[in-house]
Amino acid sequence: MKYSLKSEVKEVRAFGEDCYELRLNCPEIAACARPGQFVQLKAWEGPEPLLRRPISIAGVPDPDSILLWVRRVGRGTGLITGVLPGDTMEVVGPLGNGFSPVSEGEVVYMVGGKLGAAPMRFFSTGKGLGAGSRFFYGAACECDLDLLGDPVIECLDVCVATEDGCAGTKGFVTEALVPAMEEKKPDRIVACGPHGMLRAVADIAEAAGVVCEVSMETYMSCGIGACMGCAVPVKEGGPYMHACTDGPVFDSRIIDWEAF
Amino acid sequence: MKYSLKSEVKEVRAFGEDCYELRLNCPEIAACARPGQFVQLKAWEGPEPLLRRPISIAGVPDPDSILLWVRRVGRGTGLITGVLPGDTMEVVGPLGNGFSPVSEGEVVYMVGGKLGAAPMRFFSTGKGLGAGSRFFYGAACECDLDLLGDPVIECLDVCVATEDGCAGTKGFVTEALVPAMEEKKPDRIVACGPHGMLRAVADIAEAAGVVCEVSMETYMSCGIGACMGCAVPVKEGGPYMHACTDGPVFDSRIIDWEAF
Amino acid sequence: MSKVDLSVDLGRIKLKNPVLVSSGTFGYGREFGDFFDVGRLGGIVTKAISPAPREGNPPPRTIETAAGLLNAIGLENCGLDAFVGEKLPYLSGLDTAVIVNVAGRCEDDYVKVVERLTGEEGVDGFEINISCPNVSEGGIEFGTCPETAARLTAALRKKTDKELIIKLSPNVTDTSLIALAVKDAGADALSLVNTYRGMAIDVETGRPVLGNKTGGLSGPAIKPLALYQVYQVSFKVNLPVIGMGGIVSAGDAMEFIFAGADAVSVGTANLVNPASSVEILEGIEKYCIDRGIGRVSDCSGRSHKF
Amino acid sequence: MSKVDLSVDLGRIKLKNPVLVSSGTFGYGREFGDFFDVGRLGGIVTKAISPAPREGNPPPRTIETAAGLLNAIGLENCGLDAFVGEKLPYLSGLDTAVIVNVAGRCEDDYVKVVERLTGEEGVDGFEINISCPNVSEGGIEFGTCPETAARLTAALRKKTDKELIIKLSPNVTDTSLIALAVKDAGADALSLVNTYRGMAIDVETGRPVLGNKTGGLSGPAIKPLALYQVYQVSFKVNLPVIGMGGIVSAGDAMEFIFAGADAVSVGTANLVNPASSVEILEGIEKYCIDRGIGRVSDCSGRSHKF
Ligand SMILES: Cc1cc2nc3c(=O)[nH]c(=O)nc-3n(C[C@H](O)[C@H](O)[C@H](O)COP(=O)(O)OP(=O)(O)OC[C@H]3O[C@@H](n4cnc5c(N)ncnc54)[C@H](O)[C@@H]3O)c2cc1C
Ligand SMILES: Cc1cc2nc3c(=O)[nH]c(=O)nc-3n(C[C@H](O)[C@H](O)[C@H](O)COP(=O)(O)OP(=O)(O)OC[C@H]3O[C@@H](n4cnc5c(N)ncnc54)[C@H](O)[C@@H]3O)c2cc1C
Ligand SMILES: Cc1cc2nc3c(=O)[nH]c(=O)nc-3n(C[C@H](O)[C@H](O)[C@H](O)COP(=O)(O)O)c2cc1C
Ligand SMILES: Cc1cc2nc3c(=O)[nH]c(=O)nc-3n(C[C@H](O)[C@H](O)[C@H](O)COP(=O)(O)O)c2cc1C
Ligand code: FES
Ligand code: FES
Repeated sequence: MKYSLKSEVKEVRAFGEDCYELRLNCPEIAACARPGQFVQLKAWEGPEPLLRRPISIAGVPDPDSILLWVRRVGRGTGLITGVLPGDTMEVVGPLGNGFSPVSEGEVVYMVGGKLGAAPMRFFSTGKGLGAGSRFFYGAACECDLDLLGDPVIECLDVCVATEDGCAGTKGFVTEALVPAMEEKKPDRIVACGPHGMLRAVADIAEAAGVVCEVSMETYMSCGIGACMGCAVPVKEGGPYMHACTDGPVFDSRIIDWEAF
Repeated sequence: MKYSLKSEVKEVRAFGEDCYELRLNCPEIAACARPGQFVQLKAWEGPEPLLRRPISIAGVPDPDSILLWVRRVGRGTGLITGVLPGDTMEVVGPLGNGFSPVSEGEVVYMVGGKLGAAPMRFFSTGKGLGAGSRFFYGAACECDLDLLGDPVIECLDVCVATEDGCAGTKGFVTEALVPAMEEKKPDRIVACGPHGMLRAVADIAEAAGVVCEVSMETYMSCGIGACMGCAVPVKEGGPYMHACTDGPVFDSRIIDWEAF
Repeated sequence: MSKVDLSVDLGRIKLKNPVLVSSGTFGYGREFGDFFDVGRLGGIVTKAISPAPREGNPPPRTIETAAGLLNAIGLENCGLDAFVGEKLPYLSGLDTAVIVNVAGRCEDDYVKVVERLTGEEGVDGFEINISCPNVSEGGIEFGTCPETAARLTAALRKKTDKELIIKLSPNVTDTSLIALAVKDAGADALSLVNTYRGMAIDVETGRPVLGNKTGGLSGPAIKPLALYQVYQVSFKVNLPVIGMGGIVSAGDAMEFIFAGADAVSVGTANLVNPASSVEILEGIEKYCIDRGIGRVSDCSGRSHKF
Repeated sequence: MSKVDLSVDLGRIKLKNPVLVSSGTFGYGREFGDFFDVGRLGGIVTKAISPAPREGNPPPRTIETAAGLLNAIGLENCGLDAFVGEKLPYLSGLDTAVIVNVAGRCEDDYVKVVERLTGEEGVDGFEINISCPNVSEGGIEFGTCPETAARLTAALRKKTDKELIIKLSPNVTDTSLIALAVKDAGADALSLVNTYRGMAIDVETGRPVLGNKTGGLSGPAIKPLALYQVYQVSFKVNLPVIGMGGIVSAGDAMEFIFAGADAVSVGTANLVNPASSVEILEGIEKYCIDRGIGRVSDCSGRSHKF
């Protein structure tokens, strides 16, 4: 079931550079949201900007709420992060397929680049994750490290890589992932982040013969499978699949990375 | 000289129903503004709404500031009245011709309907107004009476008419103007307000043989004489004059009221 | 029972109310079932159906512009067989008119779809898309030449007794010439408008943003243009008109009806707010009640009286 | 000295930079003198001039739409004599190209204006408005038929050796056909686009809002449509193009240049922010400097390479 609701903003908290944590009151969505799913948000009146903005669900902190991590990158996210507690926002969700459920004891390497950490946070709260599961976090610089203070993230076995080397491994998150894979292969990799990162992670997984699920960010219009706008080039099951219904989570092996 | 400036909002004060008094810091405009002139305001980013909004100058309370009275009627005025002290706003002005200067000792009846009182307020601060000058204020109901508390208006000889009869004469402002005209004819009438009111005032003035200047509100685009959009049908000097350059103040006799 | 008669007459079919949803913006109906009872609508126009499945254009396929949306989906659709097998059963079960939007590369393509579907009970009519700006062959060529449009209409008319609506392109010098031609060839109604040819360019690279390079513009940005088309064509051509282009509110819908539309269709707004169409329907009813209008169809064409 | 070569070549004239201001949105130049040194612009295109003064359409003449502006000014202008006597002296004194936009009801009208002004030193060229949607005769009829447009162009070519720019209407099936016709008839450059036919309707009464009932749409809403026209026409027709339609920022201007425009023209934006044009000029220069582009004209048409 999907819902289209007006939802009250319960909490707004700035973190890192240009990032905001929002807690929205929407029990209906909280009740059925799965990790990897997203919502479509509108926090303004009128036709400018026209479309809602897709944002991953970062968690369900209590039965009434969903948690979102939003980076202010343009007009839409500027308006979304400009809300105050007590304001209302239009929310459609939960949308998309989400990651495959965790099987009991499954060891999963979660890889998140910047705010790609949001769905990872939600994923990590799932029951049954096996010991040895780890969270690989790719950051650009110091200010991206703020989110490691999140109480859910703090409980994970976190492995950090920073592009400027200010913390953890210096370089991309794959620099941290490769040695870990050599040490111990997980049952699955799940990843969310910039396109280049996803592709690199997919290569590593494929080379190691490990199943890898990636959450793809594409330009979206409706988010509900109505417009066919969110085509993702795939190698199996058509020249294209659709990020908002077949995805945003895809088995990394079917993505046609070249065609993107 | 006209200016296009970013101007800081110094004060915002709500009054009446849906009305706001704004004090903007713009010394350049304050230095040369004349009563009856207006400014074009933009208090938002982006193309929605597209055009600036024309607002009369209600006064120059100090050499650095202009005073505006704005009623929230739609999107544009909603955004304009939603600003906070410290915000900036884009201002073009002063625009339009303004009322003719006051000659020493000239007795003027100033007629304002609702926020048509704004240019009257400014006009009344001009030097040389003769004894016997009066301000006729047309209000709909109690909440419109708030602006009579304004320190400049308070000093005037005010004559109020309210449509619901809650104060002063019951009815339109002309109900108050007619007996006053019978009592004593002024040297000039100046008026600003709804179209119907202006037309009625013009008729009274014409019947009494008194010069009458009306400030016309038309739909405006540029406000600076560039687009020819603000046509006002006139009986002399063309089929049309332009509210933003030839007006907004016109001799009431030249207006072609039928053609509006 | 509503106090307002909302029904509208489109020639061979009558809709219970004037609100349709536009092809390509409402999937095959089911996508909206979570949000409201889609059977409340006056009608549903499906995504374009072609004889064989079409894969559509490379991404990106949509991009926002000022108050508008550019799209170049490229008529991706499941094809005739899958439509009948997988989509039609759901649509047939709804208490609303089902109009199949038909796309083709050549006359034969259109004929195939209409021929096959005219016998399906669940199908109430056809909207012939001769105006898609986003495919290289077919589509828009049929929409720019009166003779070609008329020939196609006549061919389809022979194949079906069901409602035959021709969806016109606004990208022509005079839409009413095409409208007159298809009327004479047997069309029952007109849909106005499809999208306007447009494009977006990446300011960093100079590269066209859409995978297809160019696309079609929809949404509030085009409303004044679409209103004009409806106003002109409904004045010159005596055929029912389904008006669309940037309708996002009941007020917008009423403006189209005043301009001369008999029914209206909600497109891009569905993508922004999935319940737009039914909210617009409720708004139209309220508009009429508030103003003592007993029959919405009495409003159609009122703008022509001025 | 700027590090960027901003000059552009329009055939018979060279502009010192690619930023013009559009006819009807910049008065006769003087209106903007308070806001910036208008001599900094690449060129000024005047309000349309007709042989005799024109009074224009009844009000309302403009109305906002979603990210757009509808206008039906009706070519109000002071006429040829007053232009020469009162407006041209100011314009002549500026260090910028002065292009006179010419409107007419018939061929003779256009010829009269060009014939009279071609000898005026202050006039650098003509932009022939065969595309105004807001007057009942003349204007747009010349813009919809290639033969008529070519005949008019040829007649004017005989009368002047100055820059002859034809301003095309986008309200046609294929703009490039008209473009090719006027090129062969001797035009030096094209202006693309004039406004799109549109209208607004009062939702309370059903009455068309504009005094003229219908009007022309400009502003950000039409930018994707105008970009498309420039992209198509500049690809098919080898003539300098002045691109316009919804330009409000330097980024917008660069997109038109990438699409194939040689120069750009700022219209509606002047009405919103009187200094838009010069801010856009500064923005283009900064864009080039930041990216090491030595000559802005090198960017023209880059989108065609993809
Ligand atoms: C399934 C999904 C989940 C997402 N989850 C999150 C999240 O949890 N937190 C978060 O901060 N962001 C998330 N995003 C990205 C977010 O949707 C975009 O940043 C946002 O739409 C940009 O809107 P804007 O108006 O602020 O920027 P715009 O002004 O529209 O554009 C600013 C920049 O953002 C880029 N952009 C626009 N749309 C997208 C998009 N859909 N994806 C990526 N880049 C885009 C533009 O190309 C441009 O460079 C997600 C996107 C998708 C598709
Ligand atoms: C010279 C001049 C001086 C003015 N001075 C003042 C003033 O001092 N204080 C003040 O509150 N208002 C003043 N106005 C009116 C003010 O400009 C309009 O109320 C405002 O433009 C409406 O914008 P909006 O976006 O809020 O409303 P919109 O959403 O645009 O429209 C809301 C309603 O306002 C009407 N409207 C739109 N534009 C105008 C207009 N230009 N004039 C009248 N009605 C309009 C619309 O038709 C509509 O019914 C003045 C207008 C002019 C022309
Ligand atoms: C994403 C998208 C896909 C569309 N697909 C089709 C289509 O398959 N067939 C068709 O006739 N029109 C199609 N259209 C056009 C719409 O049906 C409609 O005519 C147009 O968008 C104008 O209405 P609007 O502004 O309300 O969206 C599509 C429009 C959009 C936005
Ligand atoms: C108020 C107004 C008046 C106009 N008058 C003329 C005119 O007299 N002659 C002409 O060729 N174009 C005229 N135009 C069209 C503009 O020159 C320009 O082609 C069009 O507005 C598109 O550019 P824009 O979106 O930047 O405004 C006018 C446009 C507006 C908005
Ligand atoms: S965004 Fe519309 S189908 Fe995916
Ligand atoms: S509003 Fe543009 S000329 Fe008056």
